[in-house]
Amino acid sequence: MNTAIAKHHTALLRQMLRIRKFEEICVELYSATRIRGFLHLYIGEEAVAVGVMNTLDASDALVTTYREHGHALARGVPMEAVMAEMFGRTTGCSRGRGGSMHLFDVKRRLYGGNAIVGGGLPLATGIALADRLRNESHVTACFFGDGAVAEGEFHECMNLAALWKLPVLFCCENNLYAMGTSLVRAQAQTDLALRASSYGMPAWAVDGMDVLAVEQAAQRAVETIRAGGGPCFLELRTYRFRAHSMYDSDRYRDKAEIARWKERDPIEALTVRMRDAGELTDDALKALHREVDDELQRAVAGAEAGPLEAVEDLTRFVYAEES
Amino acid sequence: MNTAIAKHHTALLRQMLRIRKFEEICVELYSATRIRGFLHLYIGEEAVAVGVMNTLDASDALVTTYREHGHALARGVPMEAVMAEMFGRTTGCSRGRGGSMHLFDVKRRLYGGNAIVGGGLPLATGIALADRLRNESHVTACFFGDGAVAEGEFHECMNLAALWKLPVLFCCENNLYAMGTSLVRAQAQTDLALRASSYGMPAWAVDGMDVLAVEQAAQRAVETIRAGGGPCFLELRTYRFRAHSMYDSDRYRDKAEIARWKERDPIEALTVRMRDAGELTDDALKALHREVDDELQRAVAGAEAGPLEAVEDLTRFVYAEES
Amino acid sequence: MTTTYREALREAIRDALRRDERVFLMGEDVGAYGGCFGVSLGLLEEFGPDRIRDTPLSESAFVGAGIGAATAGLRPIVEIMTVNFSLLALDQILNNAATLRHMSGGQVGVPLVIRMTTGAGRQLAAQHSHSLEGWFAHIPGLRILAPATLEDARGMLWPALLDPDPVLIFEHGSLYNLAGELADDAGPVDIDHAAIRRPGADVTVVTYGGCLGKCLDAAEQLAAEDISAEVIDLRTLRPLDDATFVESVRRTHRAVVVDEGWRSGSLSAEVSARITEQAFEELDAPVERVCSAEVPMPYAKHLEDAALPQPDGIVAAVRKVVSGGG
Amino acid sequence: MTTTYREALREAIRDALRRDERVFLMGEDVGAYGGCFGVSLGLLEEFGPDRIRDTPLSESAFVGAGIGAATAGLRPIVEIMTVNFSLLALDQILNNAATLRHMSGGQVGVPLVIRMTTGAGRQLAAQHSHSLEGWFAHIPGLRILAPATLEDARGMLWPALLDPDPVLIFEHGSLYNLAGELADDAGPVDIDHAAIRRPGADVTVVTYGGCLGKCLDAAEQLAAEDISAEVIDLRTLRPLDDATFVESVRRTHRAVVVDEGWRSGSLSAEVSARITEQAFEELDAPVERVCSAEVPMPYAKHLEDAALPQPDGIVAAVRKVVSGGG
Ligand SMILES: Cc1ncc(C[n+]2csc(CCOP(=O)(O)OP(=O)(O)O)c2C)c(N)n1
Ligand SMILES: Cc1ncc(C[n+]2csc(CCOP(=O)(O)OP(=O)(O)O)c2C)c(N)n1
Ligand SMILES: [Mg+2]
Ligand SMILES: [Mg+2]
Repeated sequence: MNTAIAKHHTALLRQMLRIRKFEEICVELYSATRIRGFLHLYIGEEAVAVGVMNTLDASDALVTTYREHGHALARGVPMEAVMAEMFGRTTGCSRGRGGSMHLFDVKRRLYGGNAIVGGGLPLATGIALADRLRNESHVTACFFGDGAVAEGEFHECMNLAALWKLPVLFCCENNLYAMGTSLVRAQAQTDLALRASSYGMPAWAVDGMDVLAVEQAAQRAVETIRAGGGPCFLELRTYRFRAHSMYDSDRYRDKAEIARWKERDPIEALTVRMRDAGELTDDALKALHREVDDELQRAVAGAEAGPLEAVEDLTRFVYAEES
Repeated sequence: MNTAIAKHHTALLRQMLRIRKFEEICVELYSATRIRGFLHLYIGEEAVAVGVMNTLDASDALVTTYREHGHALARGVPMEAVMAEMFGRTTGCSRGRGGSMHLFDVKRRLYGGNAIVGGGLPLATGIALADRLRNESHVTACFFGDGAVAEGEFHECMNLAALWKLPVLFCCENNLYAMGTSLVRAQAQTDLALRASSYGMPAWAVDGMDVLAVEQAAQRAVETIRAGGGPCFLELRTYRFRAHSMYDSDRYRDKAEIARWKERDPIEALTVRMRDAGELTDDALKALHREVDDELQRAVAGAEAGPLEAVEDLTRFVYAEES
Repeated sequence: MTTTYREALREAIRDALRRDERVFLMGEDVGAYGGCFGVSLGLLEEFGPDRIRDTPLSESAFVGAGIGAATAGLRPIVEIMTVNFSLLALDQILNNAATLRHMSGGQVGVPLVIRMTTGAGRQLAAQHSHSLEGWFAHIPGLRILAPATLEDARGMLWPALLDPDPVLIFEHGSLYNLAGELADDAGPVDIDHAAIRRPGADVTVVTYGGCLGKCLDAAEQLAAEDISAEVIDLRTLRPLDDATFVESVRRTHRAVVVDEGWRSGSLSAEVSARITEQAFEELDAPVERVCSAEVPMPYAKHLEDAALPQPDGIVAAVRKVVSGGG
Repeated sequence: MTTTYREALREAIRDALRRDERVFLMGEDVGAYGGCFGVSLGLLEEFGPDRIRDTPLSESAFVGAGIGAATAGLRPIVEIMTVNFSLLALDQILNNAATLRHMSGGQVGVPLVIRMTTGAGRQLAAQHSHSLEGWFAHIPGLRILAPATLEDARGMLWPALLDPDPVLIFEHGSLYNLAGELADDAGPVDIDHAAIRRPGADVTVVTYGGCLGKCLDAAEQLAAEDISAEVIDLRTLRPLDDATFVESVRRTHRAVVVDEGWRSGSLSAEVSARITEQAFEELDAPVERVCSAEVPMPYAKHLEDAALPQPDGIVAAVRKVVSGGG
């Protein structure tokens, strides 16, 4: 057993567990109507956020979608700030104005949580353009779903980023469905990496259930980008274990298909691998769970105790305030 | 000499000449401020419209752009109706409401003249969808420029048409420029046929200065489509000999480049070929010119004599009228 | 028959699909998913994938395809999941659907119906809470409908499909679960006129869509104070039936307009301007407006509630115009 | 110094590029072509392709990229060739530029300037003649400017770039060739207030942008009839400086609003509603509006002229309010 590797794997496992458990609590809180709005769960897809995020520097930027609890947590946004956002508190990472779909943390260069499918791609392209114009070597990672590939904005941004050789890492989370629409019913050509490479940028598909594979692919892409090679595209093949949102009765997917994918649970997979390599004892795993549970408990308690914005302040943050 | 072939070539030549001479007169009329608005000339690109149109049936549909005098004339819209439109007369093919950029003739299934780059593609897709749903074997030919390929609507429509196997013939008139922006400065990947094939549809590039090559390629595409093979894409490599519009001083193109392309004038090329094959005598050519000149003269005179809409009728055709 | 707004909409679609084979429904998740708000549940099974057509996430293309199919003789019902995404199709709606007839000198008609959900109230935050129906009502060439009752949910679609021009139907998201009685033979309704939903003598409250219920609540409260409010449901936002509300104001001499759009430039401004233009001499007080605060919708519930028109605010506005004037 | 509106805009851009290295200009044909209306002619040679950045035909992407670059600390000037194509970027403008600050609880600012040509009058027909600046003024989070004079063409850009929020500048297509004198040291102007372009006592004419000249012509004609019209140029369409026009109406007791937008739901309705709300007791006649006919713009010149506000119509409306009231 290589201790450095074991430590690294443990860190990945911890991140995935934090996301998984955070969302499991969210489901409870939502069912109890303590948090509201739309709630899109990332359960099953944790390896994607964790694997990619681990390859980014603190000065790299991040743009994501409404299904972004995992990205925010993996990026280092404190769990309590994310949870407080769900509770609509001023201590939330978007001050309670954004909710689950709009997690922001500009200090960590997290530019949101965008709830218009495809809407984050131009933003990411522009952030990368700014970095390029200032001769900074940051990467902007942009997450979006397979559904976004059909949108015109996807096309325009792929071309723009490739044409201008902008430092964008396009991370397409291909979970095979856009709400109830499966990829084969949405795309004439379902090999999304192939599609991306038609813009003249390096693109490859990755097993999104294997956090180490994701990490390795992202590492390679980030290096290419940082070296000035222009944008890269990763098609991360994954699956959401839950319905699209809390409103979805999930009638459009085959139970057997869901079961098959659950066998490939990324957390399970890494756990087994670490056990097999002697990197994880039962006790260590238990301790990890306890640690995450503690963090969660504190987060929920802290979040719920957070203050609500005064109603008089309703129209703040429409325009900048005098400084 | 094969008489049938000679006749066919003569017909193609006549169509190209009609378009060329029509537009040369337009330039004069525009300079004399007798016609106004935007005027986009097709001079140099005549082989594209004539070659494609010749393969369509009367029941096939057509959607085009603001650079569409050639398409309208080749489609059979009477020259006087097109000219009257430029003069803003009620005898114009769009009753003087549309002008140069919006030539319509629904009897001939010409659904306009669309002046939003890319804006005609969804229309064409929808017309084809209607034909498909009614089990009709018509083809919808959709013309657009190389510039349109960068627009999101291009992408969405390529995917939709391919996904639903709609009978659309996408005709991309690649004249290497979108206004002052050359293709290499607009597209990360300049092989547009290759780009189109990434949607999983047959796509090929054609010499757009050779009317016979265009015709042959279009024929093959139309047959594929009519046989239920779904959409096809033709990249028609051509060049506009004039500026983008009458407002353009054409500073962004190299004079030598323009001269090189002019050597490949499609009308010249066919003329030479026919002469070489003994299909065209000097007298016949002169007669052809005279014939077209006569048609033009009648068209201008007739157009200018057409009535203007009564000002009281300004708000007609916003909504349907009681019938 | 007890039914819901959602079911009434579904019944209207089913009825149209049965009556006219040129009709089909197209949009994101209208088929396998049953519609993101469940409106089209079961229709795929009944009518098949050609007529209940799931689309990729390509708002501009499928709205434009609806326009094309309509010009070519079909009668598409295009569903845009919510008004928030309609911006992606606005070029097609404004530059094609609304202009083709005119540009072609009357040759091309676009007999298309576009349905979409509108409005706030479910904590969906800034990108999912727009009320832009009044904004769309600015565009010549379109007809804009806002069903606020079960009858209208059931009855507006068929006349919309008969309309030779494009019609946009805005369904307020808070109404889908609205339940009530609907006549068994409920069918097409008039789509030209506003309706007086509650007659009254002291003040005219003009509203539509998701705010109708709030206005009726406010009218109820006001009745307890002996203020008799007439509540008018515009129903059709373009062309505006100003005759109905102006006639009412001539009787009541006072008006309050209630509109979920952001105040500046909302439909309420047009209604206010028309009342003043046409009934200036009969007005005892300036027209008041109750609208949404000018803020992208915040997520937190108490802030969202504060941003939207509420019965209390409507009551206060009515009290103001009633006490204000002669 | 004699100059044109076009040159004044160019000088403003050049000045901004020199003053602040974070500023760059991006849009279709702003570089090699010199701008589709020649505004940026010569700037590519002076500042190079990084700062005078030609884009592909991808309105949504490059407007969105401008938003992204602004959030990341640059100061982009994005040119959309004309307002007619801005619909393709409306999702980015409304759902991102206008909401990011709010959704993020104040963390993200979008110090972006978007310039575009607006308006009709050159026989460009239904898809190339929109006047949608008043429509954009409905959106909270944006500032909307409409320079109607050489001073404003020269002076609005710099304060717009200093604004920490997104600013849209609408340049009327008929103004580019407007020529006149501009002070050699002309520089930044105030972008918060409306301006009285011609003082008067009998009626307040409120307008902006491409209609200002027509209103001044009308005022001149009216002076010959001894009617003294005060002409107010709104300049900033959002936030509306209602104090200036309401104060004027309190003096003149009559108002006419002139707006190139289609009448229903145009900015003129908001101006009319605000005047009535704030100066009802002082109004001697209902506010009149002179707007564009509700028709997609026809190509034929005589029809286009008839569709647009013209001095004669303005004169007639003023006569009506002046003769109408007490
Ligand atoms: C432009 C737009 N259209 C429709 C929606 C509604 N919607 C929200 S999520 C979603 C599915 C997106 O699927 P995908 O991109 O694959 O992401 P996933 O949810 O699978 O992570 C849809 C249709 C939206 N938010 N934005
Ligand atoms: C959406 C949109 N953006 C910009 C314009 C302005 N414009 C008109 S034609 C044109 C160039 C189009 O080039 P291309 O598609 O190659 O066609 P071509 O003119 O070369 O035939 C541009 C930018 C427009 N009409 N529509
Ligand atoms: Mg997906
Ligand atoms: Mg071109």
